[in-house]
Amino acid sequence: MKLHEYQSKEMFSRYGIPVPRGIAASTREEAIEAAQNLDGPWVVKAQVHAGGRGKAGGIKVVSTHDEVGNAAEALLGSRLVTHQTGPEGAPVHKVLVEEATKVSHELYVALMIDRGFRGPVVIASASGGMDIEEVAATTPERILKEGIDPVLGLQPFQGRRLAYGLGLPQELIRPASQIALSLYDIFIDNDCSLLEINPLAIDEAGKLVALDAKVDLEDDAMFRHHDLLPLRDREQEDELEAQALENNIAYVKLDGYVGCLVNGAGLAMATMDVIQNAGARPANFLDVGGGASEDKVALAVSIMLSDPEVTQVLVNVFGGILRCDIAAGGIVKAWRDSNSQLPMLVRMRGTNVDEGKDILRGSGLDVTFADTLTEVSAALSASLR
Amino acid sequence: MKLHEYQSKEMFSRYGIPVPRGIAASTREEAIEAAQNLDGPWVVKAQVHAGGRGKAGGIKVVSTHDEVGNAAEALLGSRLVTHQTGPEGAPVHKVLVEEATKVSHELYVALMIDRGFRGPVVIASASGGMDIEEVAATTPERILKEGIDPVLGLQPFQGRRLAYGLGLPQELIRPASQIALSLYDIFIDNDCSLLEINPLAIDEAGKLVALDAKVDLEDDAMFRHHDLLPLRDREQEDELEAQALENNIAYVKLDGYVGCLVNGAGLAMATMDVIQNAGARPANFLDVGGGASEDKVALAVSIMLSDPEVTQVLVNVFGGILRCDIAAGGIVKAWRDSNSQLPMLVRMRGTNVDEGKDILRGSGLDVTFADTLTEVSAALSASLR
Amino acid sequence: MSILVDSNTRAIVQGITGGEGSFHARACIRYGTNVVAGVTPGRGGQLFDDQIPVFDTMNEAVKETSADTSLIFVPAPFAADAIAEAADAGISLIICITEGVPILDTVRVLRHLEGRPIRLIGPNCPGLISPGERCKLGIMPGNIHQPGRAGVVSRSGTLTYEAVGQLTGIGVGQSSCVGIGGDQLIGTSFVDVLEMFNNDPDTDFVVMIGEIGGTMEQDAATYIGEHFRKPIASLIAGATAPPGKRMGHAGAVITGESATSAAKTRALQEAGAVIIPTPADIGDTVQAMLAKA
Amino acid sequence: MSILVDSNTRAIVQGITGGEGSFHARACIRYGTNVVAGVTPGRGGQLFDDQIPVFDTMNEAVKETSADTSLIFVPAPFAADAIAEAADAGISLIICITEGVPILDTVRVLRHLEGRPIRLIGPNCPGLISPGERCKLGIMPGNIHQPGRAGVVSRSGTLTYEAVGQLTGIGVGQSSCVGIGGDQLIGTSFVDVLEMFNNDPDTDFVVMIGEIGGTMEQDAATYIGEHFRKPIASLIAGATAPPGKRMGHAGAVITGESATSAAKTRALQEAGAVIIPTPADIGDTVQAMLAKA
Repeated sequence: MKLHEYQSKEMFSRYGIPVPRGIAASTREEAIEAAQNLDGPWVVKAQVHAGGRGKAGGIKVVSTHDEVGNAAEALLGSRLVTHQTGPEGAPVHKVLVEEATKVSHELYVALMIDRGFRGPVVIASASGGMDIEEVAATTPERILKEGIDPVLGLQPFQGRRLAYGLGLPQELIRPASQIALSLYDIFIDNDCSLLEINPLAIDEAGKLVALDAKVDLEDDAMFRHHDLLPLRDREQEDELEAQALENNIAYVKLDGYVGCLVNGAGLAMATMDVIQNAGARPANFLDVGGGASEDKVALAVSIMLSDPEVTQVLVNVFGGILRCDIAAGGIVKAWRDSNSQLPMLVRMRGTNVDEGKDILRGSGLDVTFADTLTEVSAALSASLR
Repeated sequence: MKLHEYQSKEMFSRYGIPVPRGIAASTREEAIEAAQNLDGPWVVKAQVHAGGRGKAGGIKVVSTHDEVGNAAEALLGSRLVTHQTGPEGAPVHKVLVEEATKVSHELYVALMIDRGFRGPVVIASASGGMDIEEVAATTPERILKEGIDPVLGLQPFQGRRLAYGLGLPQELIRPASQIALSLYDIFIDNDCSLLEINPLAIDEAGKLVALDAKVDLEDDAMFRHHDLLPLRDREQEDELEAQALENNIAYVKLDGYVGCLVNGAGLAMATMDVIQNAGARPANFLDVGGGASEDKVALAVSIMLSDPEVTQVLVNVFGGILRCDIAAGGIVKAWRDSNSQLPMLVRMRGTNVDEGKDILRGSGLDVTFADTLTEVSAALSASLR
Repeated sequence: MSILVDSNTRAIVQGITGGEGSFHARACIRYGTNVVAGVTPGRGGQLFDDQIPVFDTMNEAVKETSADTSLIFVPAPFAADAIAEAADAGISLIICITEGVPILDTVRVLRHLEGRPIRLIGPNCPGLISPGERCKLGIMPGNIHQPGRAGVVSRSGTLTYEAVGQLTGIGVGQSSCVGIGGDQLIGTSFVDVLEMFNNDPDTDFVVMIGEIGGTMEQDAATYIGEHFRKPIASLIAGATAPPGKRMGHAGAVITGESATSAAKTRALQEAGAVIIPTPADIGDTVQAMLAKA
Repeated sequence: MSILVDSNTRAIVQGITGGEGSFHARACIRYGTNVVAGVTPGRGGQLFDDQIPVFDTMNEAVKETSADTSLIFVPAPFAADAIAEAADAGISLIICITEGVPILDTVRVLRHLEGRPIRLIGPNCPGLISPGERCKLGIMPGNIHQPGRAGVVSRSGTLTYEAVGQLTGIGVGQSSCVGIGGDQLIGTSFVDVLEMFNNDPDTDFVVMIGEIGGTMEQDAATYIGEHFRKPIASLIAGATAPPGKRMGHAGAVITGESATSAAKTRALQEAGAVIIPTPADIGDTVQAMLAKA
């Protein structure tokens, strides 16, 4: 679950990480009122769950109350398209009005789980404000990393080592170290999956301030953070993906046209690969999961069918925990509920495969069967001609 | 730093550990008012930093408001003498008025650092209400122990294992386990040195309730728990010991008459042993510490001299970090400030020993020198004749 | 013969009275696995299906049955506790099927186990099976397997079944099939399993099924290049997955160039693994590899 | 020869610019110890006493000086951090003089070091000295020591000086003297040091100074009875200490029968150690023991 910048900064602030003074606003009037309570010039920042807002026109620096109002008005209610959103963009329902910071230098700091280290790590770089992936690819020596032993938590010496490694002046060693320690506390207390400050600025007065703030919470741990649930902004999420997530279905919309329904994440990815190799394009990733009931399968199918780009469907079920007859029942139910006429290529194996095929055969739907992935591939290729 | 029962129970309550309803009172009137806000019968409990209150008459069960008042009045302002207080007793400035619990069974649970395990352990026993040292000595099989890996903290399975081990009925497994987990949270959050519930009762309704509560906080960690400092009750502490502690001097009053001033804890213990072996009795343990200044030595000496039982003094300084001349200067200063006429046996070795001896020799005080512990012993024996 | 488990394995099922736990415990028993006990707090003293004793704690269960292996089906919030309980009770092989374990729980429990002679498989894994030993400790359909000399190791569940299906389809049986799990952090890596297959006299060659996310396949490639002495065919799923999107598995997300299918495939190819071009070609590729060997 | 440190030891002083740190760093250097660097955050680039380079971090200090040992004088709230920093920088012998370290900090840092090839001495210890090697890493007065073949190990500071003073007084020099510290939890136990003395060809016999609190002396007694091959004389301080009162050292408190001086003395006697009856008799007892040996 992602937080907005303004929510992340509120959290940072509670943990003592310096952020610019700012107020979130939902209307032009609120934005102007916010500006009145802050010193100008101001930055008006679109609150969306996506990076790249600056280049996309989502961040505006203005110097009069009226300009704050205009900037807010222009952003609020619009959809911001950044390189991370896809062409449909993300809806802007809030802006963050902040006192503008005069920046003398930009750093990068983040906290995340590192697979190789098998635990949390702090990442920092003196190349702030840039795409960190790019920094890592082109100048990996500019990326500093501190692995954290969960027994001790992040230690002050590690914070200092990062601060010295970033080449900070002596008076910023302790504040920078303290920011890293606070990030770790936030990470642990709230079960985060990612914390990022990009950029962490040194302002003209030589103080550190988090100009941006990114907090991703781990979905798997939300059961112990009910207090954080109200921070969720569903409107930022793809509606189909969100609906799937709530029902424990893994669904990711892609830009192709072959809807696919699979049980198991690995097989679902493999199925997408088979579609692509056959010269077609998958419309989605969809893992209906192991212990799925007929209703859950039906829901998954209906989510898949809601995508207007889908022109044909591939079902690939390896019956194990999920029995083929259950899967078939769910599919038929969803097809009937949605009145779909789409053709369906079905490959079923495993538990109760015969019963499953019988149900589909008897359904009157436009079903073609394939026995192996090779046959699936051939059938898909044929359908393209 | 020790907490009173009522303070400990407030802390327990915040962490979800069930305690009887109760209110602390400082006067007869407050006690009666407390009783009016609680259901009777009531228990009136003297709040002192010492165990053994029951046998000492510090805990009274009463059934009318007037009796609550009488019990409170009798205790408040008195000094309660238990087997843990010494003959002078501990002053009672507060009583805890509680709803009396009808007990069907008494358990014991505690959390402490275990040297062998090199970490915190939970100790539990079905023999609650008894002296746990005695249980450990006579029926060690009745003591259950769970060592805690600080990486994980106390795990629910360990709580369950303790609960099953105590032979609790199924419906109490989870609540008992939860009490252990809460104790661990209290221990870690507040840097405790000991947590104890003795007894942890099963009441007539079959519910668990902490009838007594003991929280000892670790002095060395108080620097990060300023919020807990107001809970300190200095009147429960030996005044000299408290004064010493505040000045980083380790002082423990004993019941002999040879005051001793030593640098280093081990040497101070050894010096006490030498005194005893010579047939005399030490009046105190006193370690003036390593980096002591003249003023600190003087303060330590004045603390030692405040004890009216002291009839002679032994100084044993092995100069290292603490130079002998500094020690001598402090001793002379304290002697003069307190106008003491007591004779002093001095053994000095190490850094600046000659300067130190010169200072003492030139002071006009009643000083005898000894070079070795053997000579010290002989001189002490001689002084007894 | 096999790796990790065999016909002497004595297994406990943690969470045996739950929905998934009971279903799969039965399937394992039917397959031939020696399930000696179940553990569900509060159900101690009962018999599961009139035959398997259920205990309240792992300690008791291990003491009474001398079990050495545990299969965990408890819900995600309790999975780390279950793993720690198994470890503490003296279990040396812990297989955690549970999906959705909070990553910080996994961090802590992996640190807890560090340096101890305990192997954790998973979490979020299908488990493992040794067909020749009639020992299945997992959720895979037993009937698609057949005894043989292929080792299979995979990060996924159903895709492993697909792979096994294709192998069995061409008459290639399996020594052991291990699903190491789809989470970001897991107890046992590809390298760990490859080492075991390398040393197993009854495994002649290996099929390895990786996927996008992380760099575990690159570590495997390094190991294969330097130490692996047997033929190995490898498929990486997720060639068509877009960056930044989690493909079902918590660990299946492309966060940089090295996490892509292409990068992993390249590394494996350079290390000498035979590349399975598409998921449809698992059987054919293995057949060709064996023909050459 | 000696244990733990010798003339090749390359030492860093953490907290070298502080009051205690600078005082004792100078004393160690004067004694002959090879102090190659100091570390104080914010003082990097300076020279201590115009000769010893000071660094901001242990990493830099170790990289620049190839130090292997660290002596810690930082204030108690920062001691665990300093220990972890030394360990992380590759130091293999860490001596923490600092008194008053919160016990939970020690719990965590000991757990952090568990299973790693790093020895921690202390916290709250006087350090150690090997007179024949002119190497002193601690706060003991160097001039009371003389080179020789007695090993000394103790939980206390000044009482150790007393013991050493009596030994030197009768002409008995020391191979190494190790103060393991007075806290409840410490990195190195009596048994650890006794093992080293047992294996040190230049230590002929040992004087062990214990005190009330805990059962570490009983563990030592068990080790002595089963494995120790050299004469050993032992004193336990605190025979007159009352139960339940902390005698200065955090660890010197009688919490049960086994924590008493009598119980410890009995255990050591039964294990074959020569008992030093009172603190005045250390020299005499050792002399008698050597006469018999």
